[in-house]
Amino acid sequence: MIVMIVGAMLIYGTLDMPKWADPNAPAALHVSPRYIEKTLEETATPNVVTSVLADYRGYDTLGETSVIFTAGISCILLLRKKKRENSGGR
Amino acid sequence: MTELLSINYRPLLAILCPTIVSFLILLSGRRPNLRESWTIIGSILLFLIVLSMTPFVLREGPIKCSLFKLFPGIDFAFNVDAFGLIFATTSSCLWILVSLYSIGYMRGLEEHAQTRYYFCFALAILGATGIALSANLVTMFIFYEILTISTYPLVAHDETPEAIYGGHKYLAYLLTAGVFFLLGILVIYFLVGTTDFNPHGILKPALGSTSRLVLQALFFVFMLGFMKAAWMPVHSWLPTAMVAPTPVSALLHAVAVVKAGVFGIIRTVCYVYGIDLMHELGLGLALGFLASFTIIVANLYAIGQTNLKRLLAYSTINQLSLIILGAAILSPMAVTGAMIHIPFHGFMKITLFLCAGAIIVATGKTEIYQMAGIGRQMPKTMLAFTIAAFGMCGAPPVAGFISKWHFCLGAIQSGQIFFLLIILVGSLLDVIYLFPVIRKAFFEKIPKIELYKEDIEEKVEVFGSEKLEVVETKRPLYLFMIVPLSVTAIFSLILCLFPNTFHIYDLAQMAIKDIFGGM
Amino acid sequence: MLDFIISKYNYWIYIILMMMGFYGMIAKKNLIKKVIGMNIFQTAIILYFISTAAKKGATIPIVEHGHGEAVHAIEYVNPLPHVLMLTAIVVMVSTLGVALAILIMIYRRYNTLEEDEILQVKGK
Amino acid sequence: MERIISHSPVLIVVIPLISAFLTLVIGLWKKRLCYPFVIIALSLSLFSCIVTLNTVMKSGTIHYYLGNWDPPWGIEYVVDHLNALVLVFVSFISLMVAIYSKESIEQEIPEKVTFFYTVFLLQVTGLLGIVITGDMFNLYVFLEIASLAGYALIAIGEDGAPFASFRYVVMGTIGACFYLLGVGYLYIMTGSLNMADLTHLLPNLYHSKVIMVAFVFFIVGVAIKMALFPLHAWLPDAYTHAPSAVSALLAPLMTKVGVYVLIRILFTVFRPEFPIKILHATDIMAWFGTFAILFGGIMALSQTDFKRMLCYIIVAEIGYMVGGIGMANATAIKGAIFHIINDMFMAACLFLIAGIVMHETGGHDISDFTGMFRRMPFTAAIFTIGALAVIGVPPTCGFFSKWYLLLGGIQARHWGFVMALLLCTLINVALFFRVIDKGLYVHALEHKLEHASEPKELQFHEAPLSMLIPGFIIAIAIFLIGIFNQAILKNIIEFAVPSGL
Repeated sequence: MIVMIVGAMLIYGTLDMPKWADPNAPAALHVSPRYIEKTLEETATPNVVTSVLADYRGYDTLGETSVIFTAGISCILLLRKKKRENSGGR
Repeated sequence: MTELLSINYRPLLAILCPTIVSFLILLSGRRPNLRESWTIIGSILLFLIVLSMTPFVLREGPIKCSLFKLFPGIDFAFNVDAFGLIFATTSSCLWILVSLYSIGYMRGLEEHAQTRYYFCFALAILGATGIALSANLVTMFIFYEILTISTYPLVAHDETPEAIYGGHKYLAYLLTAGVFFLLGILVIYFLVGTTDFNPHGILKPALGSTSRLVLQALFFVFMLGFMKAAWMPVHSWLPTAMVAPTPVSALLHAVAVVKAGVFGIIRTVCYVYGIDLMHELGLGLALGFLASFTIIVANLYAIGQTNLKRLLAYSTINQLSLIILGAAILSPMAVTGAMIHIPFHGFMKITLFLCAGAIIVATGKTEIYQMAGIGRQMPKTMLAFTIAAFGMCGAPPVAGFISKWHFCLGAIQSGQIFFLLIILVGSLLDVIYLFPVIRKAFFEKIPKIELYKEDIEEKVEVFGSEKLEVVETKRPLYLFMIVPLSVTAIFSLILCLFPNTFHIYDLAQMAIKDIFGGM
Repeated sequence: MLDFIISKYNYWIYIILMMMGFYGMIAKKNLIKKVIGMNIFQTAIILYFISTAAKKGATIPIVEHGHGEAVHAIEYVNPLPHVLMLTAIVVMVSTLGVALAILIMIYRRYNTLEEDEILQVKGK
Repeated sequence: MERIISHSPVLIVVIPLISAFLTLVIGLWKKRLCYPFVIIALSLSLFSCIVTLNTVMKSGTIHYYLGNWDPPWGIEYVVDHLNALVLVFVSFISLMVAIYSKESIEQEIPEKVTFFYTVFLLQVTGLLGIVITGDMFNLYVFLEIASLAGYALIAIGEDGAPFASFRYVVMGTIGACFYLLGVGYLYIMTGSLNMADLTHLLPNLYHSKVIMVAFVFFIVGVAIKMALFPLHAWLPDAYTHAPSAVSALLAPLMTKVGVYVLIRILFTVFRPEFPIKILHATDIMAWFGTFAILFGGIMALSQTDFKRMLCYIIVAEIGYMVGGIGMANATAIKGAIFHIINDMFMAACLFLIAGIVMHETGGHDISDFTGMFRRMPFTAAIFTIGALAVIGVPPTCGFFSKWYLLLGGIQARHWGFVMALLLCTLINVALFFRVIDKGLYVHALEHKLEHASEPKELQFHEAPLSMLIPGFIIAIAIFLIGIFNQAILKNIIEFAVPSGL
């Protein structure tokens, strides 16, 4: 029921969206051209994805790394105790 | 330092005094003598501070002292005017006496948690003083809440299920009242942008923008906010709260808490709404009927009581409504009466309560029917009781006479004969329920069986005295109790002969002049 | 009409995918299935983002021209959503990891991964 | 020094992040050094928050471009009055909880101290990052850091914790994904991820269906994160079973940061007229707030577990804030922002107490408070202050924000909200005096126990200082914020209220 409502809303939202793969969609026009056109000049990296990932939005990537780190530490934090108990018990 | 002592900071000092004392009490909890001497010193100091402001206020008008801003247009401010001083003087003066008395009472009964008791007591006085001196509704609300919360542990002091029930009831009523009060303040702030007290009222400008009905409804929101005044039908917390130790009932439920309620009502009537607006909205009449209803019904209830303290509680309800009625009549004389009845009734009622407490400590008796012949056991106590009871009924030469006289004159002045009748009938009913107690105490003999079987045995245990004689001066501890209650009784007399003691009458006159202007 | 459908179909597909995941998360009683639903749900969002990047006739965003030549944005797909999704995938994996770690803890404690049974054990 | 100050915004986030890595290293080397190191790191972070706030108050909003890329291409940090204020208090509360956590962690999870502190710092990093960033996607990343750390921290709690935490994972992921979807919908229509940029781009698109759907997803996503009724179901379980230091960190901060994000999206990303005039979303929020207050209050009444009761109180408090935002006038929003801060302090205070009681008695039922005033008078005093603040007794800070919320409610003529607030005040009275009674009246109990000839220890048994001091500081802060509320409101919150209301 909730699923249906949410789905209907999402579809309703798509009605006003630009056509798929439209080169003139706003998403393609506002920010991204600069990435593509200036990437060589500004970052000397032909792969635009890399340049954005590591340079323009490098801070997101730092965040991403911390997420992985968090997850890793969390797993240790969660699973460590039992192991020790088990090994102690054996 | 000298600046701190200047007159402008006097109200601040008055607030700080009980605050500091309360913490000193808390710190010296392990040493009862030190703890209690803090209480006494603090109370005397507070009384002196309050008293020292009186000549200045009489000479040069209100002392204003603003500390910091609470909200735009509302400061945390004190404004010591004549009316506030009456209340402050009353409560601080009685604090001294009740502190002395508490020492006797609490030690006499070997009560537990005495540190908590004195701590909360000092905080309650802080609340009462703050209410008296505050300059606007919000400041008043703050102290009002302090008073409510700090008295809660006092009411439930015994920690028996009944006491805790009484405490809960007390808290439920009064905090609900606080919520209404807050709502009223908010609406007023929303309507006129200020909550400062003004002798001519502050709500006048709102009449243009809102309908009369809103203001009338607002008034009743305020009345609900002042449930502390125990008007009927929201009175029932007061008799229940009588489970508290007697000094608490005496100070808080005959003086500080309930008087804070009527004080608030008079403040609202005269300083927020203003006499003109009250007339215009016809609220005086409505309030008057409410008070009249309470007077009559409370008196009828009182007649049916057998527990002395509960009887006194209903008597309080009735007298409080008398004060409200005085304010509701809206004539200068009647409002004067209302104002001076606050201290007068305070002194008389506290005498009655202190006597009741002394009886409990000395004999353990709480019911009226047990009290036959007690006048011979405790002649001084019962003499004080009699004086105060006369005062309640409005008989000269006790203080109650003066204020009742003013009420009656006020009612005649404004031509409201109905209210005059109510006052007279009320006094008559006072006689009906108070005099049997006196008669029982002095003129009835103690039933022999009871005397030999129960009373004497108990007395042997508790007081080491075998004969049923004067018990009130047997132990030095009782001096702490007898002295205060004699003092209050004497004051009740003095206040009649010289109503201007502590400038109370002058202050009232001055407040009236402010409120009524040229009338 | 057909044009309309064609122009939107991949958005709709992602919605269908997402709703499957969402249903799995809400309605399934098995905790592992919930996690799987969660993953489908997240993947759908990735699909959505990536579709926003597409441009007709464009190629992957790796600049082929040498230095000095002008680069036209129209020739390459939008790189930004790709970047975002790289981050999002990592986040997703981390979430999955933590979720699985918690599941292991639950399993150790209750010896089951059925929600009903766990609630029964807890109720006791 | 000048240069450090100019970089203070980024230091706020980077300090805890770097020290999280370092904590792990230090912890593996010497376990004991972890705790002082965490304290130092958080103090530094707090210090840079204060420096930032100071700069903002002197010279207005700070824009900090990470990596020197201009927005909207790079990521920027925007610190205005609103988030500078929230930052200071978030870092302050974290520091307090960190100081406090020592004893309780050593008691509850002794063998994992190092990892605990690492995740703790990451949690703080996430929270601070959410607040400081000016980029929609960056916010999502930090949201996930905070959430992941939160899931893990909750799961290490007592018996029911992993299951509660799993529910939180499911709900939290839905919330985060909805948020991400909202970002995607905005992106497809505007092509930008920068908040300031979006503010300029969006007004032309206000009537687009995509934007409307995006808005709804933002709201729902954030509402899950901040546990707005009826999406609160994960909260009581999760915070009840979490270790006490964790619930003291998460309960005050996580939900409040959610409210902050809500304000940001509602009034910065979108202009105020969009949610208010075009969608009328605020009206709906006002009612949700009202119901949240009532529901939270009533549910809290029926709890016997103290922590659980606090959780439902938080649900109600969130209702205050959302309702205040829903009033959509300057007064109420001022109240809502002020209440964010106040509620941080009140909730922190009460959860600290819950932790102390648990530390001393081993449980967190209301019955564990028996005789508290006798056994641990200082704890009891702090508790009383916190309770009075939640009830809204002046001069504690709770009264003042309630005042603004009520005044705003009256201005908006939204009597339902006003009544709910007043009623909830009374419910809180009932709630807390039930606990205070338990703590206060021991003599009757002693009496009973004497008869049962089962003497119970009611001796002086105070908590360790490292737990008491943060409690004291917070309790004093509750008073100070109340008394100096005008200073805070005049100098900071006035500017934080969105223009155009």
